[in-house]
Amino acid sequence: MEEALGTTGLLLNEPLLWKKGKKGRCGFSLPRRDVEPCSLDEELIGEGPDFPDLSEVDVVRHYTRLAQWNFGVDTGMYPLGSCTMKYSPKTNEKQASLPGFTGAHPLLPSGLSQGALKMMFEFEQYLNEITGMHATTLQPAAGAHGELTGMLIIYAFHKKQGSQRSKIIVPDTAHGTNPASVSLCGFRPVPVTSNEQGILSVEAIAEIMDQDTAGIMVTNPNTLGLFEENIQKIAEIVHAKGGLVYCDGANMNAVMGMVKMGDIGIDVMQLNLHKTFSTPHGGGGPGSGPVSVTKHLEPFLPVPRVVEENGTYILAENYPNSIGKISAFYGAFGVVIKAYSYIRSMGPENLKKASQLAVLNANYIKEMLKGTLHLPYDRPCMHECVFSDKHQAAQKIATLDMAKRLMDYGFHPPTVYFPLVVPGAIMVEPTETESKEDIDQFIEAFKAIASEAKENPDMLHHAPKSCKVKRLDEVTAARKPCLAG
Amino acid sequence: MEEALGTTGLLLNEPLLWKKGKKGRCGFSLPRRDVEPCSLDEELIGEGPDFPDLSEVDVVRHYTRLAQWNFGVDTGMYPLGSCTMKYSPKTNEKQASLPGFTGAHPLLPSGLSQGALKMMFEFEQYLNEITGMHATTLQPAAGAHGELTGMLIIYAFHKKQGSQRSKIIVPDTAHGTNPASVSLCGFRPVPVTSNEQGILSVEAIAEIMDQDTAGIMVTNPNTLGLFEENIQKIAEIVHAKGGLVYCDGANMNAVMGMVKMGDIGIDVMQLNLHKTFSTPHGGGGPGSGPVSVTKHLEPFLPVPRVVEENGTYILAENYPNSIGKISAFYGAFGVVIKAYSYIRSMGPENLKKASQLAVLNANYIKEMLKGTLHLPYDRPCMHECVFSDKHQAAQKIATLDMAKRLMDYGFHPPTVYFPLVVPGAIMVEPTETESKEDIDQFIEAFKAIASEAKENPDMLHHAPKSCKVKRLDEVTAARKPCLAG
Amino acid sequence: MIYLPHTDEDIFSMLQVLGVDNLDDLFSTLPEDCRFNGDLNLPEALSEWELNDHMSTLSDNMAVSPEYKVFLGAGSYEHFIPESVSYLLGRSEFVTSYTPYQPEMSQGTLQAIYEYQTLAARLLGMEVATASHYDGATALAEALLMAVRITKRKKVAISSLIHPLYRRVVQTYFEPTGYEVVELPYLNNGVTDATGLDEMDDLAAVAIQSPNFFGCIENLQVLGQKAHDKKTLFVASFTEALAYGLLKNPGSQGADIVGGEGQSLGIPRSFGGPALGILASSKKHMRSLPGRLVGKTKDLDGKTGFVLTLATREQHIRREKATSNICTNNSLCALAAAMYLASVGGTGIRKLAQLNHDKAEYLKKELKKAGFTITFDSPTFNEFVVEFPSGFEATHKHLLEKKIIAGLCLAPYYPELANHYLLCVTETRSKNDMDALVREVKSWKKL
Amino acid sequence: MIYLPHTDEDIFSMLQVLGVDNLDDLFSTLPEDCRFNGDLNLPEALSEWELNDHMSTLSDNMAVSPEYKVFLGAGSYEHFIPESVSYLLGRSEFVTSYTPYQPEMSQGTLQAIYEYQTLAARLLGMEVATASHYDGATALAEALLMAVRITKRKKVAISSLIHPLYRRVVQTYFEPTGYEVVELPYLNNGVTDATGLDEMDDLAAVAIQSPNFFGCIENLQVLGQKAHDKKTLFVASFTEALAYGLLKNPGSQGADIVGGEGQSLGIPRSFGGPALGILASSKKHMRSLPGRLVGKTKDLDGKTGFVLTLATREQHIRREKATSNICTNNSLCALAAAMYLASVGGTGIRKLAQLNHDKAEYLKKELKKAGFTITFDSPTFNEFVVEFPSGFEATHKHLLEKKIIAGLCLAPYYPELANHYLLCVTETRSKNDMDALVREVKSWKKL
Ligand SMILES: Cc1ncc(COP(=O)(O)O)c(C=O)c1O
Ligand SMILES: Cc1ncc(COP(=O)(O)O)c(C=O)c1O
Repeated sequence: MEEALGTTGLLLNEPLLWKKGKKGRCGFSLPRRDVEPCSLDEELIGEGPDFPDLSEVDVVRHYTRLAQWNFGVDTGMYPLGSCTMKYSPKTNEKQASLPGFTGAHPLLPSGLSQGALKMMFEFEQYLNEITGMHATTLQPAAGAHGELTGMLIIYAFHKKQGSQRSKIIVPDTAHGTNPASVSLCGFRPVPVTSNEQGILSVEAIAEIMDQDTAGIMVTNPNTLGLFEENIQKIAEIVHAKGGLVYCDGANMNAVMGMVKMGDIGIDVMQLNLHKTFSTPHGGGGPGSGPVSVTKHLEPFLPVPRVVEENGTYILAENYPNSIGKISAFYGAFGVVIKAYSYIRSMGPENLKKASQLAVLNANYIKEMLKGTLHLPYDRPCMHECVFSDKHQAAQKIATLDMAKRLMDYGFHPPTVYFPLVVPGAIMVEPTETESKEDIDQFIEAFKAIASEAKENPDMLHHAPKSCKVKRLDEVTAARKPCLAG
Repeated sequence: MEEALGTTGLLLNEPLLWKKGKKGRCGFSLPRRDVEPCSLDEELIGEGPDFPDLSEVDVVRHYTRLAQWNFGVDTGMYPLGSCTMKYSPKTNEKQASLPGFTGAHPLLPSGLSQGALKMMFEFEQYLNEITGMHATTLQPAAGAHGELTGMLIIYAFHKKQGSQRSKIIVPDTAHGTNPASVSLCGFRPVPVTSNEQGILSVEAIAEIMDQDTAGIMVTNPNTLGLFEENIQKIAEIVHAKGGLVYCDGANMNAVMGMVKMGDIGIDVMQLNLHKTFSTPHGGGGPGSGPVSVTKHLEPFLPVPRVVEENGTYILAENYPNSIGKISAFYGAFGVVIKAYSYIRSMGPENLKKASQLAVLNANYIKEMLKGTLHLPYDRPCMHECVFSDKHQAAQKIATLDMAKRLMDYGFHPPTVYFPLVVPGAIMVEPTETESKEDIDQFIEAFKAIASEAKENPDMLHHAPKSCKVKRLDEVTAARKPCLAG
Repeated sequence: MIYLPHTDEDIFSMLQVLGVDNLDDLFSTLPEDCRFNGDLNLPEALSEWELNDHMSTLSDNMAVSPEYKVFLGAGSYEHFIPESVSYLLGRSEFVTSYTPYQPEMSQGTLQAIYEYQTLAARLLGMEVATASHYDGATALAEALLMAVRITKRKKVAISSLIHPLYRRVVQTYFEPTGYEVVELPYLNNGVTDATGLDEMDDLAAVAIQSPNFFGCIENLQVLGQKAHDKKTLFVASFTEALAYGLLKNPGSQGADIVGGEGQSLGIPRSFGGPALGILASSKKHMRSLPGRLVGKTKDLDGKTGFVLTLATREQHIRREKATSNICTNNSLCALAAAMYLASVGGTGIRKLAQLNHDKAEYLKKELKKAGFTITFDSPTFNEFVVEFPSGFEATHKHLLEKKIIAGLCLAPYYPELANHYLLCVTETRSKNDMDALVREVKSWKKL
Repeated sequence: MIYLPHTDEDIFSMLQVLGVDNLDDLFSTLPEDCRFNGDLNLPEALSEWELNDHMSTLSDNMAVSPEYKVFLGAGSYEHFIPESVSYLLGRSEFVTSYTPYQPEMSQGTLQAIYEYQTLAARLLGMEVATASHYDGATALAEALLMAVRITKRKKVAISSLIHPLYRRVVQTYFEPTGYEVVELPYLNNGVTDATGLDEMDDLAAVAIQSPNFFGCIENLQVLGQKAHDKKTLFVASFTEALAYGLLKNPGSQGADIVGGEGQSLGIPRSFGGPALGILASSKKHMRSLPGRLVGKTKDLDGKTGFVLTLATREQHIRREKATSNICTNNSLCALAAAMYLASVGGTGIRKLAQLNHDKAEYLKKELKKAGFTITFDSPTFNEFVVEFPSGFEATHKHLLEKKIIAGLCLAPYYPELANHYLLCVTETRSKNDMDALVREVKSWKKL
């Protein structure tokens, strides 16, 4: 290996905002007053918020310094499993900042917002094509919000059928949002265990599917990075008992152009634009979680829907079976622009190739590291692979120690301790935008850490050593929460 | 003092560009080919440059990592004397990136470039007003280029008078560019020493000014941060002998709205927009060095000039005495936009206030640090103050050691070893955009370093310790130059 | 493709390691009948330059300031955003990072969000604010569900002057839960009629928006007292956060939970999203809050740092027992709000809010002078309802051609308010804009 | 004022430290008669929002792509610039730093400029390139002065097909020095007529631009040989750097010094500036180069790093004996070029250059077909000269109304070439644009 990737250098400390500034400064150019002052009833007036007063340079330095304490995909590899931290193309940011988009009021007359409506309409078509579904709503603001939307649609479907059902089957490999969405929608999640291959068996589903079960919620590819090979049979069983199949499509990055969910028995699914379709994660959001459905579920989609009428686009409200509104307006329009730009830039061949390369990268890492880390399911994976810390247990080195140590090597750690079915899980999702060189460097780093685990376990317990702060005390943070200054 | 400003944290190493990439990648979206290929004579075709092939993410990470190794005004205080590292407002960047400006071809018909021409015309008026001069050219690309332009004007003036003169008086406090500009223009610089107060005496000039001297080039305020109090008398002497007075106006940030150079005997001067008028320095440029002249020198200004005719603006070439062209087009138009935006945002009162606060900040630092550092000229200063390392000499601590140590404290060092008249000079120019808190922190840091100089001189010799690299070997770099990879 | 770094050679050597012949063979675990063997029917790839043209055309097809003079508020407000905020928000260390699961590498986001939580809490007069929610409507829905969880009561009352679209989202969230939502009517002066509350003993929460959808300022103090008298939680909502630069905040008037929209605070309208759901509560209820929370802590050396905390409320730990399913939130919008509030400052926000108020009052006055009726006489902030002569719909359309958007027609939301329009004036509308509006509506009135 | 952080209280306490009563008293060393006691007569301060409006109005008053189809080159070229480059170039660590005098704190700029120097040198086939110069014209002037210094000869010959504005700058620089500049005429096929060189023995340098101002590719090899035969330094210039993605570079053809313009490499036209002067030479002459140079070195721990070097050539050390007076250069433009070249890459630049060539050939062919004369038959890159029928000036004006800018009229620069126009086609002009141009000039021709 050449020079290691991680090193240290000068950063600047920066106090909390309200420890800066002086009363009377302002970092905002106050508009000229062109009307008379006009006083409001004293009774209604508050004391004014206790904010610091800063100049523009104070603000600029504050956030410039803070930014430098952070690590993003633009800094380096960020192989957080299940999060699809692919590169977010810069041109998408530019498109989303076009003045006609950023400046648009959501309640503009439709005649004055054709650009936005056309884009939304086309984008829904693209997602229909990619998922093989019939219709799509862009209103959900994130993946979990899409899940809730999907559950609400399932609820509305059964209600419309006149049969109220109380349960949803949720496999043990499900993302935490799945059971939470299920119960937020008033259903009871019924757990089901995946088999020794890490996927759902037909039998397990057949055993628990019944007439009181509204459906199943399956992540496919699942959170072990494995394709649910029995999905069609499972869908048949669920359908036979009158249930619906929900697919958590957050992992769609593995199978674009390879699998159409609509063709394999899925009734409703969400996509995470902030994963599969390259929109940046912004340190936690905003995302966008469109929901696509088959034809028989279309009547239940949220309103308004974008509809084309003789070449013009309108927002139509008149869907009596709709679940209603799930966001105040139309969801994360600004995020959708970026995903739309991505699909238009990639085109059909490159979308498929992206999935293929994402799977190639994951399998390559799995193969190269399986001698070093324990690999609980040794089979071809999809877009991510899941290891565990079992081999390191003897040295009392846990997943967390290795994760923290990776920082010193200049990598963001993978997702850790998830999925829950693998104790001490290390879930690596490189995505297709990591080059072979970068992946090789990551593999080298992990191997080096595994050696350190043997030779110098204490160093790992104290890792990271390069970051601006040492390992942080999360326990005390939770025990004595201090959530505001 | 609270938590120190400087600390360390994770940075990423990054190899040279050509050590990255793989043949066949591309980070540039190649435009669709809509014409037939058409071959060129083989004889004319080269091998193609030996550039690496990188993907967009490769490029983005490369420069993101490099950026993080750098320190700018947005990171923290950058009190480089003579460089006026004030805050560069973000809105100016936005204005300069408006598509009508960035996309404009310089040879557009004037009817199709009224926006640019109007802006240039108005900006010249503003500079005339600020300098008290009669006419301005925006063509010089930097301060030194302005100096050259000024010298060329002086040359042309004398030539037109039919008297060829060979010398220009240049004080010892002059910026290095001054004598260099003088000799680039074929004049011989005649040095003159400043007096014990750090300024030029009338007598010294009277002694050397003669009929073979084309003029004098004086930086005012000078590089000791002192106002040339005898400037009017000096100008009289020079004028009496038929000479002209050039003012290096790079330090105009001290006296906007306080002194009009045109009123005190200056015939020609340059302004550094990248200092006084807040345009960012870009790691070394681009700058812009407009030259302003009195009425009798106007005929010699470079062409074309922006002229108003009945409300429309044209580029006029017809100035037979003009020195000609000094840039291919009109100078750093994109930089001028920023300076124009700055003047419009500040307005007359704030420009004056900026100078007053710049002077306040410099005097405050001078006063607060003069117990700690040797202050060779203990008098009220203008926008900057010059210390030396004399007090630290006993501990074998030189200016350089303290400068390097300041980095660990989170500050960019001041200008060092300049001006040459002060051995071991430490030239501090805070500018008006540093707040009292930030300045106090800087003063504290310097005091702490002075203590360290006594207690732990070795640490200073090895400073900096926080930066990505340790102290660099500049001697070997110059002895065995490696200028390309 | 410039986003895909793999050369053919890379692919070949990686496939070799895997002992596989081609990319397709990587998918051996895909059952044959699950495979889609066709080509996706999507438009061919555009170059960056074609995309620029295409998107500009779409963007140019939108009616926006400064070309259009837009007097629309109703939950989405045009406010000036400093270029410094836009620049800082674009820094890729903020933009391209994930939820800060690994705090040592994410202190920038974490300190910034901790600061946001603090500023949001201070703005609202509350003790704790979450790291963000999707938008005002979902924040309100979650606030109400939270009240249900806390009180274990199954019914909530919400004012009919809460933004109509927010109420619809609340309905959607409540529909499958079996909990009941009742609406409180409004009075002639444009504020909530809370007399019905006296009859309702089993309420988990009463929710009031102030300024309400008509722009009128509600007496939260009195309404809150009414709620508390029945051990009902008082939930405050808002769509125009800037109002609290001037008005008494909900916390000082007894709000237990606040859920509203922060788009006004430096976030572009962007056709309604992404937005910023602000959710705040007293400390007492913090463990019932949905969503991420950033807390202060120390590192091994005792140095201050920040982490995501109280995760046991959340889906990734608690799964079906979580306080909510939220995972991705609207963090970058919260960051924008923090940057904006840091720029505006305590002194600035007061002035800016006052200016909004004064401008709206100017328009109100001029419209009155011109003979139109200001429907409700309660004090307002920067929005108000005006009644235009019947048939104004045509005028409204004509004004669109003149590039004036003369407010929102209320009839679709409140059928009883035919010919009533909700007008909004922020600091971005000049006196000239307002005079032009008045002139135009007057001249059309005469026709 | 948002850029001035001082509160009144700050000012007061600082003045107290200085024992001074008010800000004016700080200026006690200003002689009374040097003071300006009036108020500056400048427009009142604009708010950020007023500035936005004002500047947009100015910007809207410019004729630019995509609204206008501009076929102008002549030293300023429209090329696509990736958004990634614009974003990266905007990072404030690059933008708001000074010349990297303190290398430990400026490694970002220094490594990037070292890389720029390398890429520029490779593009030109030279051994060393400086950190940047102001523009192509000043780089050429400095190159010629450098040749004078090296050879100690006092005369240079420059081709009349060097950009006319560059030649004027050279004249300006040379005027007071007493050194002589002679111009070489051009041949019927649009390249330099070097026969005169045979007579000139005392030349410091011969300077040739290729592709030259007419777009024609010069035979640098032959011209360079001629120069070297007389121990004259061969100076190459260029305005369209992209050409070397396809053409033989100057270094491989014997250039000793190269001075030209790099605007094509990712730098917006910006009405002509800031630009990028590229100045390169052989290693032999590196100590005679003007301007900054970045070199590789090691730190105390032996780790690689970069510094400004060979400073003894420069004004701040050498003062009047410096190789030049240059101090501030165009560093950020050099950085833009490096980012651009890194994005385009070796494979990409070849394809892009070929596309430029092929498009220009297409237009050439179509114009020929339409009956116009291509004046010079030497091969060209992306510019060429066409002769239009007399009276075309009016057509040119009419086309402006159709938003087509049909090239540059050569008559002001070459009076003998009345009705000749220099047309440029880069990758930004589509076949449609070209067809429209041909259609329009044809239809006007007929009138
Ligand atoms: C598999 C899976 N499902 C659902 C989600 C939830 O999506 P979001 O965070 O957008 O709400 C995630 C996100 O981490 C996920 O990885
Ligand atoms: C006093 C003075 N004069 C002249 C200059 C030269 O200006 P520029 O660097 O723009 O060429 C400088 C810049 O450092 C300076 O400080």
